[in-house]
Parts: sequence; C-alpha cells; structure tokens
Amino acid sequence: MSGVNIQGLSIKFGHNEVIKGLDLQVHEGEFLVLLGPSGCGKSTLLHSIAGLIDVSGGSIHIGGADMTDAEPAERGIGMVFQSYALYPTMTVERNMSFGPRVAGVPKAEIERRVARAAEMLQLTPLLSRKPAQLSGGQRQRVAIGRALVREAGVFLFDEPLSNLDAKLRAELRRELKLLHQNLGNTMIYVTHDQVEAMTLASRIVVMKSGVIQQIGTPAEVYETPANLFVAGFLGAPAINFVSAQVGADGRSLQGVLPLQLAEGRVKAGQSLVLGIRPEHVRLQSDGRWRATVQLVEPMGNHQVVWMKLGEQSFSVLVHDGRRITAGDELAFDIEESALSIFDAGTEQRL
Amino acid sequence: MSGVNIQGLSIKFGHNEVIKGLDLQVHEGEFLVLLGPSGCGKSTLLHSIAGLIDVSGGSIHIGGADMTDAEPAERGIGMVFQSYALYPTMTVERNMSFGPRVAGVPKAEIERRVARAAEMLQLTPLLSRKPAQLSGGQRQRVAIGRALVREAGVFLFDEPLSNLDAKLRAELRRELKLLHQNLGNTMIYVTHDQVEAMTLASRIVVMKSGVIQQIGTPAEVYETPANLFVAGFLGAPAINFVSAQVGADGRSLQGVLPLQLAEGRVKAGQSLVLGIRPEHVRLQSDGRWRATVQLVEPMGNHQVVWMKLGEQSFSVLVHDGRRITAGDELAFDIEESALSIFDAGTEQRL
Amino acid sequence: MKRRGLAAWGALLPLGLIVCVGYVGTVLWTLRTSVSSSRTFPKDDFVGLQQFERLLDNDRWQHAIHNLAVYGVLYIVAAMAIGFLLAVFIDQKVRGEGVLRTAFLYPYAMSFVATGLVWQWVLNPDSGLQNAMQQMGWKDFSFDWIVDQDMVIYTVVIAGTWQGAGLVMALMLAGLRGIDEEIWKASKLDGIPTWRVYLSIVLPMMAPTLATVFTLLATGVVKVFDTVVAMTQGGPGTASDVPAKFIMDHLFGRANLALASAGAVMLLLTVLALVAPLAYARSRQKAQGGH
Amino acid sequence: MSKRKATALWARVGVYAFLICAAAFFLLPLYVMLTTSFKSMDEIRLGQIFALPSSITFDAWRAAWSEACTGVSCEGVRGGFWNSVSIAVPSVVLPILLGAINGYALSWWKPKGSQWLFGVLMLGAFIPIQVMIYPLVKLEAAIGIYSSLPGIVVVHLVFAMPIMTLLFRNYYAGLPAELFKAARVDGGGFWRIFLQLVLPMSTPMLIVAAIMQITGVWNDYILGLTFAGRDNLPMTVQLNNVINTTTGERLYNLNMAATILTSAVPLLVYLISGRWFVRGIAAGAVK
Amino acid sequence: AEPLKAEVIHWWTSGGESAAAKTLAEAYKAQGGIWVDTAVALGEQARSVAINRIAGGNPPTAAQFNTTQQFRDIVDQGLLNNVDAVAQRDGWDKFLPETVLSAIRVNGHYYAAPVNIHNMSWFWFSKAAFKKAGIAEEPKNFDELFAALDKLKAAGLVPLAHGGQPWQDGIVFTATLAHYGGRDLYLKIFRDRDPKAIQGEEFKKVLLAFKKLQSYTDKGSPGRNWNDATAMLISGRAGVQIMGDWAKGEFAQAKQEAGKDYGCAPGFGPKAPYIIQGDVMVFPKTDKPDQVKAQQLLASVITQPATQVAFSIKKGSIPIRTDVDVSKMDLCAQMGVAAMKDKSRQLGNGEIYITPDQNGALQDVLTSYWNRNIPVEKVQKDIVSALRN
Ligand SMILES: Nc1ncnc2c1ncn2[C@@H]1O[C@H](COP(=O)(O)OP(=O)(O)OP(=O)(O)O)[C@@H](O)[C@H]1O
Ligand SMILES: Nc1ncnc2c1ncn2[C@@H]1O[C@H](COP(=O)(O)OP(=O)(O)OP(=O)(O)O)[C@@H](O)[C@H]1O
Ligand SMILES: [Mg+2]
Ligand SMILES: [Mg+2]
Repeated sequence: MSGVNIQGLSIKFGHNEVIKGLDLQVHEGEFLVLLGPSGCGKSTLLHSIAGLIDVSGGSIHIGGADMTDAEPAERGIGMVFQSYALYPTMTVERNMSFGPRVAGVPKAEIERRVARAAEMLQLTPLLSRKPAQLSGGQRQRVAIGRALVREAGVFLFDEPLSNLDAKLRAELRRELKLLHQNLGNTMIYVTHDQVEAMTLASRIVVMKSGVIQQIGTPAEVYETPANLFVAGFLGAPAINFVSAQVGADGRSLQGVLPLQLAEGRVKAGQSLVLGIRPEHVRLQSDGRWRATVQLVEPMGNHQVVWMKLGEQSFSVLVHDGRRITAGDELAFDIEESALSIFDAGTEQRL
Repeated sequence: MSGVNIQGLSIKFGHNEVIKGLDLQVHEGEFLVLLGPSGCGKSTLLHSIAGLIDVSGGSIHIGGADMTDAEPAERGIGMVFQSYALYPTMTVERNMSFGPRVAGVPKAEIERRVARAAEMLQLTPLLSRKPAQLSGGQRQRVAIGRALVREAGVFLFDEPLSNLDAKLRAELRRELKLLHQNLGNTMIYVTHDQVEAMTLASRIVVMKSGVIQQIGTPAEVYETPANLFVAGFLGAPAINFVSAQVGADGRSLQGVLPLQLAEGRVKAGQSLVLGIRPEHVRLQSDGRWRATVQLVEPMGNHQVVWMKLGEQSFSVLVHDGRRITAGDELAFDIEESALSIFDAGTEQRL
Repeated sequence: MKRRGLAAWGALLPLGLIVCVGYVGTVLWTLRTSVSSSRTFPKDDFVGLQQFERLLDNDRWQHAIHNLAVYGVLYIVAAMAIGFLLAVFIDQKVRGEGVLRTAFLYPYAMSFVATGLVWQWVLNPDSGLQNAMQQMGWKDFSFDWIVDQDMVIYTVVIAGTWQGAGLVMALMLAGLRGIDEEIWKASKLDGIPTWRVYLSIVLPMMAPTLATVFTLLATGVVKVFDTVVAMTQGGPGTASDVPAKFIMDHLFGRANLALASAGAVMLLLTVLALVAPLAYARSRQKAQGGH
Repeated sequence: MSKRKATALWARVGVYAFLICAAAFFLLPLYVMLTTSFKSMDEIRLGQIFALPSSITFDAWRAAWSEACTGVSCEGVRGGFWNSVSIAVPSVVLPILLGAINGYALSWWKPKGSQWLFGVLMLGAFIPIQVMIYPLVKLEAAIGIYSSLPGIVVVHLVFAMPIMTLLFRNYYAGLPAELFKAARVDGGGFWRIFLQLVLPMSTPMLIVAAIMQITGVWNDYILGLTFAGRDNLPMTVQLNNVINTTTGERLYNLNMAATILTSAVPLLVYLISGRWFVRGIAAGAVK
Repeated sequence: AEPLKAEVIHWWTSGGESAAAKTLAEAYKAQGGIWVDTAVALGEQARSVAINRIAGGNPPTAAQFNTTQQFRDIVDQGLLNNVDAVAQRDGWDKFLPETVLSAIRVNGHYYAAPVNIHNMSWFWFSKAAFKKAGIAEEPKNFDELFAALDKLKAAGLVPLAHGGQPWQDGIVFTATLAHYGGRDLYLKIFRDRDPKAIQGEEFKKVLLAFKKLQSYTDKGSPGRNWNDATAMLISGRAGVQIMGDWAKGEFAQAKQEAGKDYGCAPGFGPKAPYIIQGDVMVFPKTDKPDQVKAQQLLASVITQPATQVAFSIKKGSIPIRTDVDVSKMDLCAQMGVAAMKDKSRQLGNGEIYITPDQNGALQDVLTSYWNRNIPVEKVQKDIVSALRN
C-alpha cells in the first residue's frame, strides 16, 4: 500500500500547458476525489500518475520511491480509463483476467477474483461477450472490473460510474467504499457526481485549469470553500452569490442583502461577494427580506424555488411539500453562520 | 416537427431479443426521457428510431410517415451517440458543420449555428482542435454540438451530459430546456441522472429488459410508481421497501411497521410490500416507531440516516443540520398519504 | 434500405463490369480452351478431358504442385513472421525509420530478373556464400541448396521471402499504427510484457490486416513464376518447378494453349477446394449471429 | 532506477541490433549488385561476387542510362522513362481510387449480393495473369482500345482490382462502425461520406496501396509490352532488353546498373512514404 | 516516294545482336525503307507479342521467328503473307540450303525470309586449360573427348563447363546424338520419332554417353547461365563447353582469339553433321499495299549477300548462302561456311521436325535424366511418350 506524492508537476501538450506546477500529497489508504470542470486536467493528472504520458517537469513518488520515469507496470497501479480502452478482441472474462494471468497469478485465484468482480458489477451473464456486444454501461463496468482484479496498491478511477443508472451507481459506490475499507489501498477518483464525491472522499481536490484550488475534507470544501470558484463549483443547485459593499463602520453591508457582520472580519469600503447556499435560506413568514418567486422546480423529494432578488436570481431549497407558485411574494431569512464571504477582487475567502 | 410512433417494435442481436414488442407514442414537441438500468435497451431503441439498426419486427412512424425502412438521413433526426462517434480527422468545427453542410445549408447560416452551439457548449476556444486532442467531457460536448446544429425535428440524446461536471451540466440542462421550448422539436433523451429526468421530462418512460414498465409525468412516475421495479429504480437514496401482511380485518398490517390502511384497498391475508421514500419519514420525538441509527451520510445540504428496522436497513432524509450519530435510538413517523403499496406476488401497485 | 443498396451498387458497377467481363469471362474462356486441342491459337473443337488426363499423368505437373505446397506454406509463414517482426521493431520509434523501411522494401522494387541472378550467384556453392566462407577459413561451411534437388525449393523460399517481407512489413506497419493508443496504455498498466501485447492483443486486433496479407501472399504463391525462372529456371532438372512455370512454358514456348489452360483451371480448382470450406464456415458463423 | 535505465538501454540496443542484422541480410544482394555494377566485365568473370571492385568505373551506369543497345536503338533504359510515367500515373491513381470505393462499398454499405461479387473477384486473383492475356487482347481489340494508353490502363485496372479492393475492404472493416452511423444521421450520402470522412482516414492504406501499385505498374513488363502499343512501351521493356537474353552476351555490370536505375522511382516513393504512416488515425472517434 | 515503313519485332537485344540488327536496319534504309524497331528480349516473349498483336488486329510488318513447327501453325491459320514474288525474283531455290528451304516452304509457298544460320552444338576448348592438363591436341572424336575430359579432371580443373538449365542440357543432348549417335540415328529419333530406334541399343549408348558427360560438370553448374560457363573457359578454369556459335561473342568480349586462346569445332571429323537452326522473318497478313511492299523489300534486303555477311559477322552466325565472301569472318565461322558447302553434312535442329510441345516434353525428360539417377530404360520409354503427343 502506498501513498502518492506529486511535486511541481507540469505537463504540456505542444504549447498548451495543461498541468501547471502541481503539488499534491495523497496519503496511504486515502480516498482522494478529484473534482473540476471539464477539460481542467483531471484525466491528464491520472495518466501522468500512471506513467502513461511524459511529464515536462516535476516528480511523482509512489510508496516513497521516485516513479517519475518508471514503467506503468512497475507502479502498482490499477486504472479505469475514461474511454474504457477495453481489448476489443477479448471476451469480458479475458479482458478482466488478462492482466493477472500474465502476472502469473494462480488460475484459481484469478477465477475467484474475476467471479467476485463480475458479481459485484453484475456482469456474470456477460462474461463470454465481446466488448462490441455490450451496452455503454456494461462496457464501463468491464473497465472497472479489469482494474479491480489487479488488486493494486493505488487505484486510479476516471469517472468510473458516469454511464450507470442511479441505482447501480449507488450500489457500486457502496461496494467501492467497502472495498476500499477492506483493502486499504489508495484511491484517486475523478467524478462529476457530487454525491459520489461527498460520500466516498476522505479528501476532495478541486482543480481548475490545471491548478489546485482547494484540498480538504468534503465538509470543509463544501462549507468553507477557499474561493469563489470552489464555492460556485460545488453544490446543486449552485450557491447564490450576492455582491455587497462594507459600510463605513466596517461591519454593516450595503446591497440587496443588508447584514451586520462580526467586527474585524472585513474592512470598511471593501467590495465583497457573499455566498449563500440555497439550503441555508429559510422561507419563513417572519423573515427579514422579501422576494418574488420566479420559477419553481419540483425535484421529487424537494423543490427549488427561484426568486428575484434585486437584479439577480436567488435559489432556495424547500423540503416541505407546500405549494409555491411563480409570482408569490415570500419572506425569507438566511443562516448567517453558514455564510461565505469573499473578497470581490481576489475572489478569495475572507 | 414530428411525433414518433413506435408499434410492436422488436430487435434481436442474434438470439438475444433486446427490445420486445415495444409500443411507444412520442407526441410532437414532447420531451420524453428514457430511464432504465444499464443494458435494458435504451441505446438500442434510439438507434432503431434513427434507422441505424435493422428491426426484426414492428414499425416506426415519424411525423406520420412510415419510416421503418427509411434512410437515417431521411428521418429528420439529430442524434448524440453514447460513444460520441466523432469524425477523427475533422476539427471540432468541421465535426459540427458536417451535417448542415451536407444538407446544403447556406454558409453564413452554418457559421451562425456552429458559433451559437460552440458558445453554449463552451467549445469556442477548441473549434480548431481534432477530437484526439480533447478531454472526455469536451468530446461529449462536441457530440452534442453536432446534433444541435442539425436543428432537426426529432432529437435523440443518449446520455449527453454524463461526462460533464455538475455545474456545466446544470447550465446545459437549462439551455436544452430553453432550446426545446424555442424550437418545439421532439426530444427523446436517455439519462441516468434523475435530476435531469425530473427537470427536463414532459414524460418519463421507464424500461427494463426491453419492456416498458411505466410511462408518465415525472411526478406520476415518482409518486405513484406502477410496480416495485419503478419504485425502486427512481429516487436517491432509494425508496424503502417493507414487507407487510394484511390482518384478518383487511385493514391492519402486520410486520415491522404496523399500520392501518383505508378500507377496501387490500384483501385480508394479502402479502404486501410497502414503499416508503426516505423523505416521507420524519424523525420526531412523538413518532410512532423507534429504531437505531446504523450509519449517517452527510451530503452537504442534507444527510441520509440509515436505521435498522427489524432485519433491514431503512433510510431517512434529514434536512436540518442536527447532529445524529450511529447508535442513537430515534423515534420516527411516516406520511401515510405518500405510501406506495404493492402486491408482493405480482409486484404491481395496488 | 433499397436506396441505400442502389448507391452502393452504382459505385460497384465498374467492379461488377471488371469481374463479369475481365474475370468471369476469361475464366470461362480458359475453361473452354482447356477442353479443346488448341495449340498456338484457340481452336473450338472439343476433346473432352484429354488435357486434364495428360496433366494428371505428367510427373512434372505433380512435382510442381508438390513444390507449390511446400513453397506456399513456408513462404507465407516466413514472410508473415518476418514482415511482422520488422514492422514491430520499426514501430519502436527508431531513428532512420525511412531508411530502414526502404532497406526492407527495396527488393520489392527491383526486377527479379536481376535480383534472382544475384541470388543465384550468392547461393551458388562455387561463387557465393559457401565459397566466401570457406575462403575466410571456415572450411566446413557448406551451403549448396541451390544445386541440390531436394533443397532447391527452400532457396526459392529464401529469395521469395527476401522479396516479399518488405511489403508485408509495410502493410503490418499500417495496421499497427491504426491500433488505438489507449489500448497500449491499458495493457501497459496491466503490466503485460510488450511481446505479449503484440501477440495477444495487437495481433488479434489486426486480424483484417492479417487476412489481407495472407490473401496477398497466397495469390502470389499460386502465381509464383519470376522468382523460380530467374533463380533456377525450375532446376536442377525440374526440382524447383512450379505450376505457373509449367503453364507459362506451355502457353508460350511450347505453344500448347489447351494444356496451359487446363493447368490454370486445375490451379483454380485447387484454390477453390481450399477456400470454399472456409468461406462456408464463415458464412454459417455469420448466420448464427455474433460478428 | 539505474537498473531500469540499463534494461531500457539494453532493449534499445536489442532493437537496433535486430534491425541492423535484418537490414544487412536484406541489403546483401544490393551490395552484390552495386559492386558488380562498378566492376569491369573482366573482373566480373573472375566470379568473386563479394569482392570490392579493384577500380571503380561508372561506365556501366552511363551505358545503362543512355548508351546501351536494346535493339537497333542504343539509348539505354532512359528511352521508356516518360512512357512509364504516363502509364503509371493513371494506372496507379485509378485502381487505388476504385479499390477504395469498392472496399468502402463492400465493408460499410454491404449491398445485398455484393459478397458474391467480392468472392468471385478474390478467386480471380488466383489466375495467372498470362492466361488471361489472350482473351483480354481479343476483348480490347473488339472495343478498340488495344495497343493504346487507355488499353494498358484498363488492363492494369483489371489486374489490380482484387488486391486493391481487398486491401481497402479489410481496412475499412476495422474502423469504428459508429462513425458510419453518425455520418448517416448527418445525412451524408454514399459519396459524401466516402470523400469527406472515409478517404481522409485512409492515408496509411492509400500509401500501402500506392507502394504496391506503383511497384507493380512500374515493374510491369509483360502487360506493357502486350497492351501499351509500340509508342507507349514502358521503361521495363528496355530494361528487359538490356538484361534478358538467351544467347546474347550478358554484361552483368550493365544489367545491375540498369536494374537499379529503373527501380529508382518506386524506391523514391518508399523513401518519402514514411510520413504518411500515421499513428492512431481514428483516435478520439469513439469512447 | 514515301519511304517504306516496316515495323519489325525481333529479339536481338543484347550488344552483339543489336549491332547485327542494325546492319539489317541500315541495309533496309539504304534501299528505300524505314526500319521501325520493336525489340523484345527473349524469343518466347517476342513471338508471343507478335502473335498477340496479330490477334489484336495490330500486326507488325515483320517479325522474327524460328523455323519450328509453331511457324507452321500460324501459316495454317492463314495469318502470314507469303513472299513468293521475292523468292522467285531472287531465285531463293538456287542458293538456299535444302534444310532451310524445306523449313520456310509450306505447300509450295514461301512464308518466311531466312536471316541466318546458327549451329547450336559447337564444341569449345580452352587452350589454357588444355595446357594445364597436358593435352596436346584437341579431341577428334567422342572417345578422345572423354579422354581429354578425364585428363582435365585429373588436373583438378572443371572438365566440362556447363550451365544446368534445361535448354542447355538439350544442347548437350543434341550434340551427343548427332556426333556420337550419328546422322541416321538423329533423323530416326527426331524426324521419324521411331519408337524402335528410341528403345534401341544404339540410342541407349547415346543416352549413357550423355549422362556420362554430366559427371564431368562441377557442382555449381545447375542454374548457371551459359556465359558464366564460357567465362570458366576464358579464365582457364574449365576445359570444354558444348554451346552454340554465339559463344564466340563471349570470347570476343574477353579479347580472346579463335585458334590462339580457344578452339572450336562444329563436330568431329570432316563428315560430322552440321546442325542448322535458323532465324527467319515472317510477314503477318496485311492488305495495305504499302505494307506488302515493305514486306517484300525487307525479304529481299535480308537475303542479299552483303547484308548476310555484315549481319553474320556481328551476330556470330553464318550466312544462309554459301556464295559469299568469307574472308572477313572469323576462323570458326569460316569452318561453318565450309561445312555448309557439303550438303550431306547439313542436318536440321530437332525443333524443325517436332512440335514445340514435343520438344518441351523431350527437354523435360532429358533434364530430369541429366540431373537425377533414372534408369536409362525408363528414359527411353519416357522419350517415346514425350514424342508421341
Ligand atoms: N452487438 C450486440 N450483440 C449482442 N448483444 C448486444 C449487442 N449490442 C448490445 N447488446 C445487448 O443489448 C442490450 C441493450 O443494449 P443497449 O446498448 O441498448 O443498452 P442501454 O440501455 O443503452 O444500456 P446503457 O445504459 O448501459 O448504455 C444489452 O444487454 C447489451 O448487452
Ligand atoms: N493530445 C492533446 N493535445 C492537446 N491538448 C490536449 C490533448 N489532450 C488533452 N488536451 C487538453 O488538455 C486539457 C485537459 O484534458 P483532460 O483530459 O485532462 O481533462 P479532464 O479534466 O479529464 O476533462 P473531462 O472532465 O472533460 O474528462 C483539456 O483542455 C484538453 O483539451
Ligand atoms: Mg477526463
Ligand atoms: Mg446505452
């Protein structure tokens, strides 16, 4: 079992620097989730950890040893490719068993591993099919299976559940978590699903354009985002941003949401952006502010209410089944303790 | 603009019948979402509507005309493939403009459409790249763009947003909805994301193993699932199923959740399965039942509490930030009006 | 569906014409000629299967067919193996790829009339390799296959492979470069040794290329002629004779069109007998589903 | 780490060692040809084929190119050069194009019954071409193109068809089928898909096909001789007149020089073809 | 008047042959024609081109051919113009050897103009090798030949330089049959194809002698070109070669002189048969008056004495007529012309009597026999069936 230590990593495609001097320490046995917008370099980072692309600078240590130039096979890594990369001429069973077979794992052991992975991934009836005869989600599961049977020290998962239905995804999420708990290997996991990120991660890394924005536990990243980008990136529906100006007293805020802050947090005259998550807004008749409902999105177990606050939209999460319709004027209040405050210029958290 | 009318459709791969006598009427201008577990035949259905695979039985009418054997190009469809199928030798721009160019759309118009789609999909800086130089999510967006510029009467989208981050996904979801409202074309949309399904669909079709289980509005499907499968398939966290036996009086239920039902709904001695969505369980000190907490999953804006009820796990959605830890014994109650009742034998809703 | 077929058939029209007129036509003509008594010119009399009887009676023909089998198997195996190896090694991002590729391919560009002569010299025990080695002090070195009745066909294999392996390499190289890079990455991660990747993953993925190469070589084998003529003239004696040389001898020098046609027909029938079961098996497999 | 580098180095050494050994084997006959071409006939008669020439003379090369007698005229092999070019250009381009179209139609569109056409064609590839010459002469005479440039081009087309078609058919069969589907949804017709999608993806095969076809046509002798007509005789006719004889004397130095000179064009093509052997032409197409 | 254009297909493509062809072209030009040259290497090839062009309706004016049975085939098909007019005017009957006449005359018509005469079974001796082996005189009969070969062998030289290609094996056979078996047996075999003679004791002796010659060849002989064998004589590595008169060209190339550096003999003794093989020109059928005129002019030019001498000097053959000035010709050629003067020595090459097919089948049998150990009786039987078809 081994941690991964990345220092000053930079990767270029031609002139396009995709990873820019990235430092990252993944602890042994950690479940690290990579989050970031499409094209920010997550897959590239995984590929470089696996040794599949040449780095243009920096170093990668795995389990304490410098692996910057090591062969992928030497790194003790299992990986699920975003594009699956299944062996098209082999059956599902062969796809999964090929690696261990070559590695000389005893036959019985291979069979056991494949059977277990297939069972877990619900692939058992498909073991003798070729990839071309599978549906998208089935292919993805084969890709997961192929990585799992390797029982490597470090697993790299690149959006492994993106093409699965919610139910299966939930099951596999649980299985992966169990697996991780049992084996104790290091996991680096790319996902776009925030539920996945929240439930699986011991820490979350948020990236943007090849640069790490914040590293922290799910709660830290969600509740105390380091900057505007992280705040806006996490959470669905997204956090509400409201501009505000600090008054002369250095406490009271001017703008559409006048508030009083604790002393010393901000400077007089400073331009701020307030981040308010929709679930921290309460619709209550004695609320301090009022706004008009623009749109209501029913979501099954909750509804999202979009209100007009000044010039901008403001979303509120409502959990009770009360009927709200567009045009209603409602009073609301916010939980000030959960408020995030950012400097409008540097976009950093204050 | 055109509706799609499918009758008695069946499709076989070798001996494997993937679609089994399927009837489906998609109204003009409707936004139909296909849901179903991995491998149930969603992609196959889309491909057959597009005319890309030979059907072994049944008919497909588009806009009133029999299109069962028509060329794909004649059907007036735009499609996003689950596997993207980008033209590898063409730039992003050419990938998108190929269709309209073939159709002889004037140059200026093509440019306008491509520019608009690229803008919407945030692809503008990538227009001159080849697919091999794109990230997974970028490729997926090109695939969407290629379909959009066709401005066809029927759009077939096969998990078009699966590889995008939540933020972009939310934006695109909104854009697609707007687009649909403006153009009024028919959409058939496969997704595994229930939020997508709920927010976009005018109707949802739930499939299983090539057979339609239920068709209805999102609310119908979510609140009154036609059978156990549909109930279990929708909702995250999943619905709780509890077995029960109707007592001799034909009203009172025996089992871990003793309840009284309205008269006439069930027969004495009948075996039932009760479906209770986690959000319909309230933790309240005066609750009728008690159970021990097994596991708490914090989800950012809510938490999922897993409790032990008899032998099985039972999930509860908790929206306030109260601290709950494993081992607590809590009282709860359920909203009986939202209860789904199924026959344990036929698995159908009662 | 119907329109779809129409466009494709339209495009296949020239091919259809070529097949019907060029191939079916000439095959029928050859068939007709083979049952006549034509000499320098085709005659339209009918002599039954007389030519075929003579053919089957002919030692030289029998021997030629036997040689063809030996040559065919060895040549195809050797050319494919060497061609594949060369392609694999050239594909290792080596320097001077262009020069190496040309070095392996140039034999294919040279008229075999001259290169065959060079091979004849090189293999000749008096002037060639054997002599050179013995002069260099390697007294026991002996390599005189080309003058040996039983071994001469193997020298034809050597020269044929030398000539054909380059082309195989080019084809294989094109096939290799078509393999998705991601597959390579996946197999690297799986820790599969390179040779094993080639053998178990790349080679199966190149099945269409292999089929092309095989067919190409097989047609070359059946028609092999220049190589033998330039190197051995079918000798010593008729030891390295091949059917095409037999046919050509009768077509031109011996002015026996009918017998030559009968030879061609026999050759074609042999191929058909080898190919038909294969094609049948494949079509059955397809009909039963799967791909 | 250093051990790793060492093994990598050894692997590298192994690769080059293999390639160099193989190249040596392949180049041995060329060495003999070259040294022979620089020797005088007196020296050649000594039968020391591996010996370096005692004194290098370019006479044979000069003679081969422009002086050797090949009948009444004494122009060396250069005489037919432009004829060869004018035969080669259409006889290379047309079969490749037609082969690509056929392969594409056969592998992607698969019209009903086309597999039979292909089967017969492939069988035809096994007929020795010499057998087909006489009926083809009659045929071309009947339609009036015998002994002309179109006549030889058509013959090359006929004989190239099996291999060219096979080459492209199998190549296209290996491309992701989803692309075809996408193109059809995009409304591309047969030709549009071919020209704009398929052809650009064909470069490696186009190059292989070009290598084969240029070599075949450029080196062809018997067909050119029979079908091209007296005014279009290709270079190889001169080459064969230089090097082939039963009872005439043989000037080996001249033969070798003439042979190498004649193959210069295909050799040049081989040398420059490399940059089109591109890697991963379909990369990024499908997941 | 317009010069008469004549396109001629021929296979005189090597250096000496080209020079010879040029003498024809020049002579033709001098007499008012234009020679359009279509040279195609190798007889078989050139003949098949000519035949294909005739079949395709695009015949040349004239084409080189051999006086074999195949020639009779195309005559029978009515594909040739005759040159009776020229033959009568120039009086071919008077100066052409009977063997040649009978070859070109079919049903009383002359269908070809003879160009030259080759003898394909000369014996060549290397003086240097003979000296090394201590042989004082060139052999005068077959027994002496064997004795000389033995001595050469003893001296560690290659006794018989031979190129092991079927047609060369055939030449050795022809020479053995004519000079060891004799004229009568030769005709019985080739002309009469007499099974009794073939199965007879006399012929068996010929076959054994033929096979014995094989034992004097070196190990590297199979597949060798004839000129490589000649080179062995030139360099003194080998003593004897049996080959056609064109071998002179190789000696000349190496600046060796007949009588001084090498010896030649068309056979043994003053009565030895002289085997005739002729190149001829045939004239494909045409109605165009210009072409017919060109054909007749060509036929006439070719057979004129001056053309004949000029041609033969370059070609290494001998003229078709004996009424010519031989002083400019080399020693061997003079020997040939002298032999030709004696009508009783003239003997046709085998191909004149049998069809190419039979000839080929015979060659197959002989080359197998030469290269393998086959009982001579079986060979006799095989020859019977080869010549029967
Ligand atoms: N070529 C084929 N041969 C045999 N079976 C196939 C073939 N293609 C698909 N299938 C099977 O058909 C079923 C339906 O496939 P389809 O791709 O329609 O599923 P899907 O609903 O789109 O699944 P997913 O959500 O995983 O993409 C699957 O079980 C799959 O294994
Ligand atoms: N071969 C290449 N040449 C040039 N640019 C490339 C190449 N491959 C990737 N890129 C670019 O590098 C950036 C990072 O790509 P990467 O695949 O790592 O993104 P990602 O974070 O995995 O995105 P996604 O979530 O969409 O998969 C992208 O902007 C992409 O366009
Ligand atoms: Mg990615
Ligand atoms: Mg699918």
